[in-house]
Amino acid sequence: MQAVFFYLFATIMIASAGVVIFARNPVHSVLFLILAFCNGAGLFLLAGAEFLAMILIVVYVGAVAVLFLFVVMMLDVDFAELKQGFAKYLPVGVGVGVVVLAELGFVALGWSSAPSAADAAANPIIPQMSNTAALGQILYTKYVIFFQASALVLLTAMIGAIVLTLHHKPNIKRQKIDEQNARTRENVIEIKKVPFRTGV
Amino acid sequence: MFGFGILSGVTFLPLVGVAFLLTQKGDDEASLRNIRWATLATTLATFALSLVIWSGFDTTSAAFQFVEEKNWLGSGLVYKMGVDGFSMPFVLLTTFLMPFAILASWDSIQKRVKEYMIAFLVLETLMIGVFCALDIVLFYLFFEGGLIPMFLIIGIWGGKRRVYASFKFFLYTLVGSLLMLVAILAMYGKAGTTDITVLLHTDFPKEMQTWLWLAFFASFAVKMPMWPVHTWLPDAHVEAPTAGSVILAAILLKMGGYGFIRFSLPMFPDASTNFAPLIYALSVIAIVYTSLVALVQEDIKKLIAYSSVAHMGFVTMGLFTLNAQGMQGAIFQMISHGLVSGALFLCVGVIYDRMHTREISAYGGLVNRMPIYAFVFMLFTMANVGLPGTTGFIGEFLSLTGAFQANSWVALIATSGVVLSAAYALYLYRRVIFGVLDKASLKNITDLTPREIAIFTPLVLLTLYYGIQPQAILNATQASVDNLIQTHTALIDAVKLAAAGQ
Amino acid sequence: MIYAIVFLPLVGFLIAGALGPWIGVRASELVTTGFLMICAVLSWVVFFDVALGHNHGYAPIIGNWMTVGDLKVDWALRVDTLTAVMLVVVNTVSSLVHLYSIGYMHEDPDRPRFFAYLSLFTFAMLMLVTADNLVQMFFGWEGVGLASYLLIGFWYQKPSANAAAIKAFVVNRVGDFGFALGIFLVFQLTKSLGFEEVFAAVPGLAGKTIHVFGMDVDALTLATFLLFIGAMGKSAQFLLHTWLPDAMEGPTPVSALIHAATMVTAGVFMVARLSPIFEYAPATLEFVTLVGAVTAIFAATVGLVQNDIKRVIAYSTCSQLGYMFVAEGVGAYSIGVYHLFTHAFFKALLFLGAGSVIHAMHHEQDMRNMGGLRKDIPFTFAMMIIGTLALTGFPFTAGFYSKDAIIEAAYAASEHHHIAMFAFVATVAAAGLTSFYSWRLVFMTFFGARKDSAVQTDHADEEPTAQELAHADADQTHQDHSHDHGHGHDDHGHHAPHESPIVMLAPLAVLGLGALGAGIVFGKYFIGHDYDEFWKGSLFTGRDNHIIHKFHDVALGVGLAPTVVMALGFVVALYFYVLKPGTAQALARTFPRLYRFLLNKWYFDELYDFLFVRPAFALGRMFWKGGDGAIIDGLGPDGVAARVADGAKLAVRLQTGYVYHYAFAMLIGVAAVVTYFIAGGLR
Amino acid sequence: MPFFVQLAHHFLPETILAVGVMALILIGAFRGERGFGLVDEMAVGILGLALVAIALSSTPDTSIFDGAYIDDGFSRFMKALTLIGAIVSILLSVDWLQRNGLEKFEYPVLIILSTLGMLLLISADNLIALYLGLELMSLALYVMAAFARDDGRSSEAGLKYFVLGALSSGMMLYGASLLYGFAGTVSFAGIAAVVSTSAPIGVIFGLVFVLAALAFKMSAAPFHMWTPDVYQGAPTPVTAFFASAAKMAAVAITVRIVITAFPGVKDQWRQIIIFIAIASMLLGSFAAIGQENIKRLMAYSSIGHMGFALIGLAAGDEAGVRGVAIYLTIYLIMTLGTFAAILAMRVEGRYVENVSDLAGLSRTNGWMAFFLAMLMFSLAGVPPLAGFFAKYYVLLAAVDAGLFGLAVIGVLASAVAAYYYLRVVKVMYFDEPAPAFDRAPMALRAVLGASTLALLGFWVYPSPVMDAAAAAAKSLF
Amino acid sequence: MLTIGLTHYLVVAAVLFTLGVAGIILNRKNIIVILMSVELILLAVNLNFVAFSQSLADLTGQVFALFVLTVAAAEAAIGLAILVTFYRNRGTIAVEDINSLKG
Repeated sequence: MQAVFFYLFATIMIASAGVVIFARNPVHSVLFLILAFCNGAGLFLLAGAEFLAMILIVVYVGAVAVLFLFVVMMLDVDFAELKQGFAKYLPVGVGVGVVVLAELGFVALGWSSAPSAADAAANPIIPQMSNTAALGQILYTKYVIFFQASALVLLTAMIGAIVLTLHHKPNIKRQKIDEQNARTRENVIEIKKVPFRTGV
Repeated sequence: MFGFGILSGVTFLPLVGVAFLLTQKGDDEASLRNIRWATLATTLATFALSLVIWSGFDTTSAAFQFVEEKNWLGSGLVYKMGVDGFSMPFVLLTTFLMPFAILASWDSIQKRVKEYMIAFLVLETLMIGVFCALDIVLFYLFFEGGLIPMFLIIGIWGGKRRVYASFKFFLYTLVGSLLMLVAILAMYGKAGTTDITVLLHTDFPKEMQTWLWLAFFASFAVKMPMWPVHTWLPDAHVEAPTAGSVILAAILLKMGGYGFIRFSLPMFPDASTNFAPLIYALSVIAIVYTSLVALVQEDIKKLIAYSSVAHMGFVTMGLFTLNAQGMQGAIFQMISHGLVSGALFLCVGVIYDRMHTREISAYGGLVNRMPIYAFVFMLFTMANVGLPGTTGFIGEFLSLTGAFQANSWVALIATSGVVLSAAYALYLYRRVIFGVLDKASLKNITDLTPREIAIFTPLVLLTLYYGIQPQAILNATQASVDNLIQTHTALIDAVKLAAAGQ
Repeated sequence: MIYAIVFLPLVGFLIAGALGPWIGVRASELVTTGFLMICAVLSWVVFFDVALGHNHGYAPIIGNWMTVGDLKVDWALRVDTLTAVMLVVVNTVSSLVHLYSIGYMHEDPDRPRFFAYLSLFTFAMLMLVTADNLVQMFFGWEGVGLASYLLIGFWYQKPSANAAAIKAFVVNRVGDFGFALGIFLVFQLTKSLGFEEVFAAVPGLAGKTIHVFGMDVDALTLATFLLFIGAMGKSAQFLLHTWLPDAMEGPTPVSALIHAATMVTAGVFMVARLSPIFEYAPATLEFVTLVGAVTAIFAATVGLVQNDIKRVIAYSTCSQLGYMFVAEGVGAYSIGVYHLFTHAFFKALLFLGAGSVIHAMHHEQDMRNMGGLRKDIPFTFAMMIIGTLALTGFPFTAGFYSKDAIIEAAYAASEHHHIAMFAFVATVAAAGLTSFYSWRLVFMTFFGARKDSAVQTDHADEEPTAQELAHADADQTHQDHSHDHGHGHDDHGHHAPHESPIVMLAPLAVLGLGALGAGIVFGKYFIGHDYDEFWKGSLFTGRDNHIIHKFHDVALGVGLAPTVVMALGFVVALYFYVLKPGTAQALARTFPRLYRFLLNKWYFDELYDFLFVRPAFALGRMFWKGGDGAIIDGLGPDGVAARVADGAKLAVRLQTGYVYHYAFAMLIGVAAVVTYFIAGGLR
Repeated sequence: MPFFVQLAHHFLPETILAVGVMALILIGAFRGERGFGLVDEMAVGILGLALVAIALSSTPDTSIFDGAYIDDGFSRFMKALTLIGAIVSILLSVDWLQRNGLEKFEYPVLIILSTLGMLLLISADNLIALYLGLELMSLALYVMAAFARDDGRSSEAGLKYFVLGALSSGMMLYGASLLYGFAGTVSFAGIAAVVSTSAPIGVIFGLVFVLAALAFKMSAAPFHMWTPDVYQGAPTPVTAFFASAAKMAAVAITVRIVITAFPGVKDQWRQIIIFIAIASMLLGSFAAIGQENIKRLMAYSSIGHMGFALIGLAAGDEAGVRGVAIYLTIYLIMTLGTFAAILAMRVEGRYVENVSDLAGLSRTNGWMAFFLAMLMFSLAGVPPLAGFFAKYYVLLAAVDAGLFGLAVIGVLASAVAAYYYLRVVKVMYFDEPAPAFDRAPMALRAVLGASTLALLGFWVYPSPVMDAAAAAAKSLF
Repeated sequence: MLTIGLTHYLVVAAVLFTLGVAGIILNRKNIIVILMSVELILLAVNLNFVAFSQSLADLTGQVFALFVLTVAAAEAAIGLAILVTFYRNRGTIAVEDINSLKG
């Protein structure tokens, strides 16, 4: 049963990853990226990482992928055609890719962890504890400094995104409520007496 | 003060002059005069100080004298200075020639005088440092550092192709020196110190010696310059201002020869013996080849530059004979060449200042209007040719005597150089000095000014004096040379014994 | 005293040279000439003391020159009979030439310089003859070379003079090349260069072979051979003779002093001085004989057809030097030196006489433009006759004794010595030729019709003058040879020939006396009964060398032979140039090739030009443009720079600006390293 | 050790920066556009405070946070360099930012955040810390590269840097996962313990991927390709920051990881380092020839210099690490000096950045020409300038370790490199003058002068640097 | 084959990683796809971590993956921000057009 799901998730994930890369329409790419993430989450579940699986769905699908989609829509890019010269480098590129893949596969297929690896485990999985609780336990004690650091990373991202994209455009009419409330009749309206037949 | 000795004093004295020059501002005549006189005074003071050292120098000892040592940089590097019979003459040569270089630039340098003088004074410090350093890295520091001021001197105050020449000069010598740097590091790795006095007594394994020797050779051969890595020299000489050529020919070239005596020969005796045939071959090729090339030059400075290469061939040949005559002759030849070629470049500078061309064909018949100049030029031409009674003869004769004992073929071919040198030198002299003065541009050329006469007089006298009484210099180097030969012979014998034992 | 002799000329040189412009022309002349007069007198004193008296000679050391390892060289003044002879020759002729020059050069503005040079030369020559070691000898050797160079090129405005000066110096340097190598070899063999030490070591080295130049050779043979090359250069022997005729570009007194009486005999002197070495090298002696004989006959043949009055005498000098070497080659050093001694007088006489003629003709040197001068300049004519008689060996003149002795010695030696026989034949033949061309000179100059020297002879339809040919190859860059030899020609061109002033004629008279009497007076000392007492061992002869005694005993026919051919030569010359003028031209037209061959001096200049001068320039150009320019710079700095520039272009081209290329490069980098390790791991 | 004690004793500089940056953000947020000047000055103060904290700390080498983080001599040395780089970069930037309308308070904030990342990176003692430090540093750098957001080239630089940086992060993570999977731990010490007994190809894979990513950060060939484009496109003060502080951190972590985590596979990583070093030196030497843009020239120059620094690492021993430390110190000085000069290249209010704009500088501004010339000679490694000593010590270590080939290639490459440094000198001294530069602000002149004097005088009194570097190297072994 | 072990995960991750890298190199269309490729790479990495975590019974891998996810989100935000800036300046995000800096 586990095997069936594994193969199912893995196949769909890889297939959709392929579509992400080769789709001509970037919107399709984003949508297939979401599909790939969902299947990845499935694989996480199979491997016993429930919390991560949920995070993947919530953060990635829910936030990151949607952000991608938003940007794609916003920028309204064309369906770019492949340009000339691409084919010329394709064989080389594919060749190198195949070599890398073969090497990675070679490593993966022949994988064996060091005998001492399991003993070296710093945070052994305790079967009695739920995945989420166990992670939380570590994250807020042992790795709290990393937790803080990742907070700084997110802060940086925020500042960065703001400084790059926030435009204070001049001459935009905004509602300034406090100013509006502060207006009094006296300093807004001036009554002038205009004599007849002389104009203002 | 700070425990520094007189050698540091003489080395860094020019920098005091630099400090003064830095305070000088303005381009008016008065400050230019100040700058010139201050520079001259500095060089003269340096010379005087070097004479003080000379007066306290014990010529009978082969040991290093006036040694001073300071901890520096850590990890075995020390600030160590000292002179022995090999370096003393070069220190004197340097300090002696600098005032002439300054005087030669008196009127001919009109733009950026302050920078020019600073460059020369810095160069002087670095040159003296090369000859005084007793730490091999310190040596390298001075050795390479000299490239900077010379690069600027050629590049800023040089002739038309100065950019090409300065780059060629800099990069050519840099490549060679960098290989030497690797070798220095390897020596440090082996010996655990960069102190020359210790390295002199370090036995390097045979295989290693070969590589070290080659690396040092790469540097010194370029600096000498030996054939076939000499081609930077004609360009550099031609483009450099007169004083630059003088210093280049008289002192910078000697650093290569000094390096051979200081490092290659005593530190790598096996390799030196094995590579001696290579040196011989390159030397004799240099002598014949460059003499022939000199014969067909159209540019006065280029001709003299090529003749320098040929003369340096005698030096390398003499050094590797490893006998008293050859080595003493080679050292003497270096000193002599320093005086003579320096003087020859000054001679060229005299007419260049007047005519602003170095083309041989632009001259002719100068003797008609410049008899004193003709005499001076003749004297140095003859010294260049190696006429007995001048310094040129002593060096050539001794190095050839030594070479003959080491390898008769080498001496045979090298001796043919005396015929060729006569040919090109006299051919040059005839085309420049003799003949009818029929070029309109030369009609009003004037003879030597008192300043120029003042420049040449000491050079003339020394060239003749040391030609007749060379012993003053030979004595200074004798103890060191004998010591080197003895050590070398003992080492080689030991190796032979070991080989026989196996 | 010897210090005075040697250094007074130096002082003279310094005074005239350095102070000339200030003290004036006259003072310079007087100082130098006066000093030389003193030297000459002192030289005779030394001669009487050392050579004729009982002083065995001395060699005071002035100081150390250089000491390097085993090599120790001192400045010393060696005085023995041989030196004394040379002192007399040098200083006598030199003082006379100084005196003569006062008259000869009186039109020249640069006289202080001239006299300075003359004194410098004399000093160098004296250093040479008083040398006590090979290096000091070399010092003098090169010094006279320098002075010769300066004096030949004295009229520096003449391109031909400059060319000749350089030629003289360079050809001499070729000889010095051998000399220097010889010195090196001697030092290697004996570890010494002082004469006494070397001579002492030589007997122990006899027959020893050494390995030099990749061969095993007899040590002393090679050493002497190399030294002799030096002598050949200085004494203008066959193959290295080419500079001497051209050296006639110098003022005539110079020719008399340097290129006849003194410097050119330095080679002869050197062989005599080194006789203790040469005696142990029989093979070299044979070579010396051969070279001498060939030179004697060769120079004589060329002398036959020359038209320049000085060149005729120059070739004659060359030929006579050959004689001297023949004598030394057969072991008769004293005869060689004796001929040197006598030759100095009559050859100087001839040159100074010729100078007087040239002076009279306002610097015309071509004999074809002369004629019938005997009435205009009778004293010069008389002196020239005396010189000619002495040169040709007319009985009881100086030349008669010395020259005949050489011929007889050659014959006497021919029983051991194959080459000596050839030398005998050659010298006899040369004697005949000498007689012919000497008288030809006299007849062409002093007899026949007067020619107007002001009108330049149109040479167009004649043979080219030797001078033109000589210079055509001397230097490619100077093809304009003016016939305007010397100074003042234009000013005085239309005056009639006139006799020279007394300062010029007095030296002629003195030399004439010598040319007549030197033979009779000194013969017995040099080569006769008083041989041993005279030389006092300053010349060395081996145990088996009896030539000095044997040559007296040759057959009468041999003794008469030179006189007979001399007479024959005179008759032929008389017939050709006086009795039946035009014969010579007819003969030349009959044998045009031979004539041209001789006129062009056997084409030696052309040959050397082809063999050495042009190739040297061509090689120089090739090495410069091809070797330095194309190969060394092309493969070295410039080539590397170009390759670096290519590399830079490539590196820049890789930097395309495309992100995917950059990413690809990273991937390749990783893949390459990984593949390297996998391949390594699989291996 | 209690957490707060650890923070106070061993994490003080980082704490100062973290707290400081919060404060700055608040100030900036409240003061808005006007906040730049104050924030800028405070940023310098905060960084300076951190530097002081490092200088004053003399605690023994300690691992904190459960072995995730280490405070040792090496880290202190490198952190000091990094902080100096950051401080000077800020000083250099003020004038430029104001003249280009970029005086936003986010700039110093980003610099501090990035610097904080660098400090984390330098002290990282496990893979997670490494990753977080690297990302904190990089994310801020990406933004800074694109900081001139109205300049297309700046955006392009940021984009390129980001894309390739993300790829390199991915690679590093992949390698890290393999290392973790093999060793069962992410701590360097743990990895070292496991790897010293056996090192299958998978570990080498992991190592290669990690090193590739680090090489990318320090811009060593063949992972350097972003460098010239980003250096050229990014705002010049940012480039200065890239070339100074960022490199310090990247090299530091590279040294730390190979020395402390992989001593067992020294032969393998040494080959990788040698490969990268040679590629960098050659590329840096060749590609810079003919560059007209001086920032681009400096980019290639920095690639070559990184190759040189790696020579010391290739030696893999204490002397080698000392060499690297000295090299980086001197390189930092040279880089800051050079960028000070580049930032001073302003003609009539317009910034220029071509080599030809320097023409004849020796006559229009003699001192600046002299300083820049000395910097160039130092970069070329000509003695007696400090650049020579930098090369000397790494070469010394390499030769001692028997890496002659590497040393020879290194010196030959530096000879080629000398050409383009000389070209700058040539343009300044030999050519006819171009229009003179405007008077540079005080800060630039001070930095330029001080760095040149430091380089010129290095050989007179080098021992502070030498001793500190030696101590730093010692702590790794 | 039917028991799913570590190797299976590793192979899947390797394929996904390669696809991600290929996406960066081969994609010529627009830069967003490249960003997505980066996300794929990070997914592959996380897969690795999780698989190792399971295999070694050690939570560290999951913690690491958690940080990767966090940082990746931040990275995506910044990447897109830079992308938008670029688009504003150039009006394109085609990969081929990002080459004004080169040489």
